[in-house]
Amino acid sequence: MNIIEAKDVSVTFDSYGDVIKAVDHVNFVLPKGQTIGIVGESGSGKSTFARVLSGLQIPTSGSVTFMDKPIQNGKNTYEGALRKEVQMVFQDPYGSLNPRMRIVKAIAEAIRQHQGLDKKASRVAALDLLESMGISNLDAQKFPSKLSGGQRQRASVARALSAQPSVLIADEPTSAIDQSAQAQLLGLFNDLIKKGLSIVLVSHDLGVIRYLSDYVYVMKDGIFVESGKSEEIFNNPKEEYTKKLISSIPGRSTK
Amino acid sequence: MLGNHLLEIKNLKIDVRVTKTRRLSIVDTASLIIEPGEIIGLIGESGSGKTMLCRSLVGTLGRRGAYIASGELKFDGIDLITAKQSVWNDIRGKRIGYVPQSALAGPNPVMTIGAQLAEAILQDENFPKSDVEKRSLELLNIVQIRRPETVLKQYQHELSGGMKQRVMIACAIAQQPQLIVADEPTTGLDVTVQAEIMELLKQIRKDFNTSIILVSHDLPLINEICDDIVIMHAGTTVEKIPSKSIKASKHPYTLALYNSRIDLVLPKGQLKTINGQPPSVGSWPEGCRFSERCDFVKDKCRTKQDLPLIEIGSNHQTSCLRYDEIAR
Amino acid sequence: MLKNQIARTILGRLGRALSVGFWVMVISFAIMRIIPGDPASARLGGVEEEAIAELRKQLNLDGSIVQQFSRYVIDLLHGNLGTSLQTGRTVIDIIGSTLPLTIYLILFSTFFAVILSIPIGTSIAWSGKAPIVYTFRGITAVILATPNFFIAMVGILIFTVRVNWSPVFGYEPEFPQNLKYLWLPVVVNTLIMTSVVSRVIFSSVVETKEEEFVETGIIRGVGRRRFFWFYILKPSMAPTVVLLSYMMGTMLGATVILETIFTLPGIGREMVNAVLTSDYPVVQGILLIFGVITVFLSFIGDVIAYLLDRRVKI
Amino acid sequence: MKAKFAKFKEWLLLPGGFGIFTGLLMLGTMILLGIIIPNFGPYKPDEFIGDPFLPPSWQHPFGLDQLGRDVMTRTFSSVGIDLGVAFLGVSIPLAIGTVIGILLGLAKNKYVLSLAGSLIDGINAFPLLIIAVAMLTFLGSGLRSVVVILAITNWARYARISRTRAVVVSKQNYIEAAKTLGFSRRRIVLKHIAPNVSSETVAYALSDFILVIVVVSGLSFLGLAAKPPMAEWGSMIADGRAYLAQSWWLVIFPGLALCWSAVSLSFVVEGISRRDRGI
Repeated sequence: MNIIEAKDVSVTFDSYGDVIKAVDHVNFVLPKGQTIGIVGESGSGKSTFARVLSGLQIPTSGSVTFMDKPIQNGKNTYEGALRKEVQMVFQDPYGSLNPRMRIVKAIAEAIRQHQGLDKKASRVAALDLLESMGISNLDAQKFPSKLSGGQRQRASVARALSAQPSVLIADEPTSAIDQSAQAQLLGLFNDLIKKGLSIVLVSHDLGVIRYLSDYVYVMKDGIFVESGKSEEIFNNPKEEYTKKLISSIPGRSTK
Repeated sequence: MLGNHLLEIKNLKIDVRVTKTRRLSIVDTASLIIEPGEIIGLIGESGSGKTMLCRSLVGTLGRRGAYIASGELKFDGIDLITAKQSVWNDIRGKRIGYVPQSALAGPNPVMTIGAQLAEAILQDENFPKSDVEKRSLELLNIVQIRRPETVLKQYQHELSGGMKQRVMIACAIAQQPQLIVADEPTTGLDVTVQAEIMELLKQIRKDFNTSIILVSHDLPLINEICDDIVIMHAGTTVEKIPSKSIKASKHPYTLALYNSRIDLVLPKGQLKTINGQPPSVGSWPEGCRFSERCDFVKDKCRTKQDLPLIEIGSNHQTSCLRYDEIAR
Repeated sequence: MLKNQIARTILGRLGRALSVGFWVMVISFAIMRIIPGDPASARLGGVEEEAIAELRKQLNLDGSIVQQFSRYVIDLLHGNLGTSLQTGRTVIDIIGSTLPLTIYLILFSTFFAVILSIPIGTSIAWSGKAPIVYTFRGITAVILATPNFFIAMVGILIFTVRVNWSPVFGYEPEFPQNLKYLWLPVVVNTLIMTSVVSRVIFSSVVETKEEEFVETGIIRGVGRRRFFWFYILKPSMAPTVVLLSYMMGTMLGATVILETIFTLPGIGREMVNAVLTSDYPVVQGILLIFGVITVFLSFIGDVIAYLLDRRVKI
Repeated sequence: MKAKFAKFKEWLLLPGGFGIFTGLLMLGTMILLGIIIPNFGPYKPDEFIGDPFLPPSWQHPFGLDQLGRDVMTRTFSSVGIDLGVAFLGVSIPLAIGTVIGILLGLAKNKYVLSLAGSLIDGINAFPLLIIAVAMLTFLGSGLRSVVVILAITNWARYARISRTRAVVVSKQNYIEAAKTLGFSRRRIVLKHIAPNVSSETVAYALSDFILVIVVVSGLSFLGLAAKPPMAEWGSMIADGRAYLAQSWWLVIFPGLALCWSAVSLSFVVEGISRRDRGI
C-alpha cells in the first residue's frame, strides 16, 4: 500500500521574467514502511520536491495524495488530523531550531500540540524523548546555539517524531555534520525504519542513500532520470548520469 | 634532530589568546612529516585543530589571536616559527600555495579573476608583464576551465562553486610551489565536482611533483586520494598511517572512524558509532583525549602525560599507549 | 549581457528612487492637511471670513483634495512651489538663494571627514590593538552622543569667547571673508561626520579582515600597497558609501540647528524662521527639497556601492 | 553573597560587560539625582533665589541663571522630562513599527507590499529633525506634539527593520517545521516569528534612544518643544546662549547632563552589541 503518491508534479518559479522549472512532471510513490531515497546534485530540484511532499510548497501542476486522499485543498495542505502524519527534518542544523527557544521547550511545544499532554507532562515527555536520542537533560535546557550540529539534528528529529507521524521527510539531514555525528544520526534513522516509519530521504550523498534506502530515485534538472530498487541502482545503473554519480563516490576503489 | 624532509612538524603547540591573561591550547603535540611529491591527508572532526595546523604552515595564526607556543616547524630546512616577514615573502605564494575552504571563500569579490591570476603570476618579479595574459590562460587550461577568456573578465559571484575552486587552484599553482595546502577544498560541492577537483589535484602532483596536504573530515575521500593519512583528534595528531593499511590502524579513534564508514557496511546494517561528543577545546581530558570515548581504555590512559607519536611500523606511527593490544 | 545586468540593476534602483520621490511629494503635500484644524484660520486667528478664504486659496486649500493635489503637482512641474506669506518672494527663489551655502557646508565637511576617516578607520581596525580600539570607540561614542548644538556652543566658548578667531554673529557672502564665519561650523560638522564615517570604515574593515579571501591574499603574498587597496579598502568601501550618503542626509537635517547657532543664512535657518512665523509655503517647499535631496543622495550612494562591489543588493 | 559576587564578576568580564555595567551605572546615577534633587533638594526649579548670574559656588555648585534660579536644580529636574519624552518617543514607534513590519513581512499581496514599502521609504527619506520641525509648524509646538510627531514618523524606521527581518525569519526552517507540526498561525507569529524579529528592533531602539534624546533637545533648543520657563536641557542651553560669553555655566551644565545621559546609553548599546558578536 502506498502512503504518498505524487502524480505528474511540476513546480515552476518566476525569476526576473524567466520561468525556472524546478520540478518537471514527475511521478513518485512511497510505499508504507519503506525508505525511499532521492539523490541528486545541487539545483536538481530534490529539495523543492521534498517540500511539495511535505505540503510546504504547492505544486504548479499535478497532485499529491496521502492514503489516496489529495493533500491539497485550495491553498491548504494536510488539513486537520492529516497534518501530523508527515513531518520534516531539514539540512541546516543552525536554522532548523528557533534560536530563542530552549531545546526542551521546542520539543515540549510539539508534544503538547499532538499528544494532548499538559505543560508539565509534555516537558517530562520531551526530556525523555531527547534522552533517548542521546541528548542529556543538561543539554536539553540549553539554547540551540550551545549544541553541536549533530545534537541539533537529533533534536530536530525528536521534534518531528513528537507529532508521531507516519512519514518522515529528511532533506539532507547529514550533510552539515561530522562523520561521527553522522553515524549516530544514521543509526537513529535505522532504528526508526525498524519501527516501521516510512521515510523519504533526500541527499546528494550516495553513501547515505545506499545505506538506508529500499528504493532510489535519481534526480537531475527537475526530472527523475532513473529509479529502481536500491541494489539495482548501485550495482547496475543504466543511465550515464547515475553511473557518473556512483563513480564519484569517494573511496570506491579503496573498499 | 630534524632531517631533510620537505616539511617537518614536531610536537607543535598552538595557543590562542582568549583574554589578556587566559590562554587556550587549540593544537597540542602535533607532528607531521611530508616528503616531496607526497599527498598527505589530514583528517579530524570540527574543532580538532586541523585548520589551525594548516594556518601555522602559512603564517596566518596571528589573525586569529593564535600563536605557536612551542615545538618545531621546518619547511625545506627553514624554521617557520622564527621566520621574519622577508622569509615569508619568499615562501608564501611562491613555495607554498594555498587553496582555501570551499564553503567560506573564493576569489576576492572586488577583483576580476584575471586581475587575481595576474597578481599570483607577478609574485615572480622577473616575469615579463606582456606574458601575463598568456600565462593566465595557460593556468586556467591546467585547471580545466572552459572558455578561459571569458572567465578572466568575470567576478567570483558569476562563477559556480566548482569553478571558483578551480580558479583558487590555478592561483595556488601559479609559481609551481613545492607544497599546496588545501583546507577542505571540496566540502559542500557536488560529488561529481568533488571527484573532478580531486582528479585535478592528483594530476598536478603528477605533473609538477608537488606535495599536497589535503584537509578533510571525509575519511573515504582522504583514503582514496592520499598516500598517507594523519588523523587528528582534540588538537593532537593521534596516528599517521599509509592509506593502504588503514585497516591495520593501531589507534582506537582511527578504527572507530573507519568502522563508522557507511560505505563499508551492508545497507541497514549495524553501524558502529563513537560514543558521546568530541571533547571541546578547553575541556580536553587529561592523558589520552580519546579516553572518555574509547572502548579499550585502561587507567594508564587517563593519567596526565604527553602522548607523542611512536614509530611502530614502516611509515606508521601511533600515539595509543595500548597499540600492541589493539586489533580491529 | 554583463553590461545589461548592470544597467538593469541601476534602472531598477532608479525606479525605486522615483517611487519614493513620489511619496516624498505626497508627504510634503499632505503635511499641511493631515493635521486637524485649518492652517489658514490658525494663522490669521479671528479675522473675517473673506481674508481666511483668500489665504485658503493662496495656500491651495480650497476645493476637493483631488483638485488640490492635481494643482500641487501641476505647479511643481512648472517649478512653482508657492510664495512666502511673509516676504512675498517665491519659495523657489528663497531656496535658490539659501541652499548653496548649506550644500557647501555639507560638502566641505564630508570631504574633510572622508579624508580623515579612511586612515583613522582602517589603521585602527587593522592594528586591532584592544586599548586603541576601546579608546577610539569610546571617543567617537561620546561625540556621537553629544548634540551638535552643544559641541557648537563649546566651540564658540573656546574660539569666540576665549580667543577671538571666529565672529559670533553675521555673515559676509564674499570669498575669502566668508571663511572667517564658516570654518567653525565646518569643523563641528566634520568632527561629527568623522566620528560616524570612521566608525563605519572601522567596522567594515574589521568585517572584511575576517573574510577568507583576505587570508588567501596574505598567503598568496600580495604586496603591501596592493593588499591595502584591493583586499582591505575596496571591499570595505561599499557599506561606507551607503552610510555616507545616508549621513549626508542626516547632516542636512542637522544644519537647521547649526545654521541657527552660527546665524548663517542657509536653508536650515530659513526653515526655522519660516516655522516661527508660520510661513507655510516656505516650510512645505523646503521640506520637499530636503526629501528630494536625500532620496537623490541615497540613490547615488547605492549605485556607487553597487559599482564598487557587485555583491551589494540595491 | 560571595557566590553571587563571583557570578557578577564573571558576567562583567564577558565581552561588553564592563560597558553595559558602566552605562547602566551612569544612567542610574542620573535618574537617581533626577529624582532626589528636584524633590528633596532645597530649591524649586522655578524659584528665584538670588542674584542673577551667580557663578558656581559651594552653595550653588552649578551657579544661578539669568533670573537667579538654581541651575543644578533645574538641570536635574529636566531628567524626568527629557528621558521621559525620549522613552515615549522610542517605545511608541518601536511597538507600532515592529507590528506593522511583521505584518508586512508576512503579507503576500504584491501591491500592498510595494505601496507600503515605498511609503515607508518615503517617510524615512526625510531627516528626522526636518520632518519634526515641519510638522511642528502645523501641529503647534510643545512636548506633547513632539511625542505625537515621533509616533507618526519614526515608526517607519522600525517597520523597515522589522519587515526585512520578518521576511528572513519566516523563511527559516524552524518556521517551516512549525508549519508542518500544524501549529496555529497565531502561535507561529507570536512565539516563533515575533521574538526573533523584536530582538532586532529592540536593539535598534536602544541606539535610537540616543538619537531621539538629541532630536528632542534640539527641538527645544530651537524653541519648538519645551518652552521657558520649563526646565529642559535644550531650552536651558538655548536660554543661556545669549550669556555664553560671561556665564558659561548656564550652557555647560545642562549640556553635560545631556551628554552624560546619551553617553551612558551609548555605552550600554556598545556593550550589548559587543556581547552579541562575542568580541
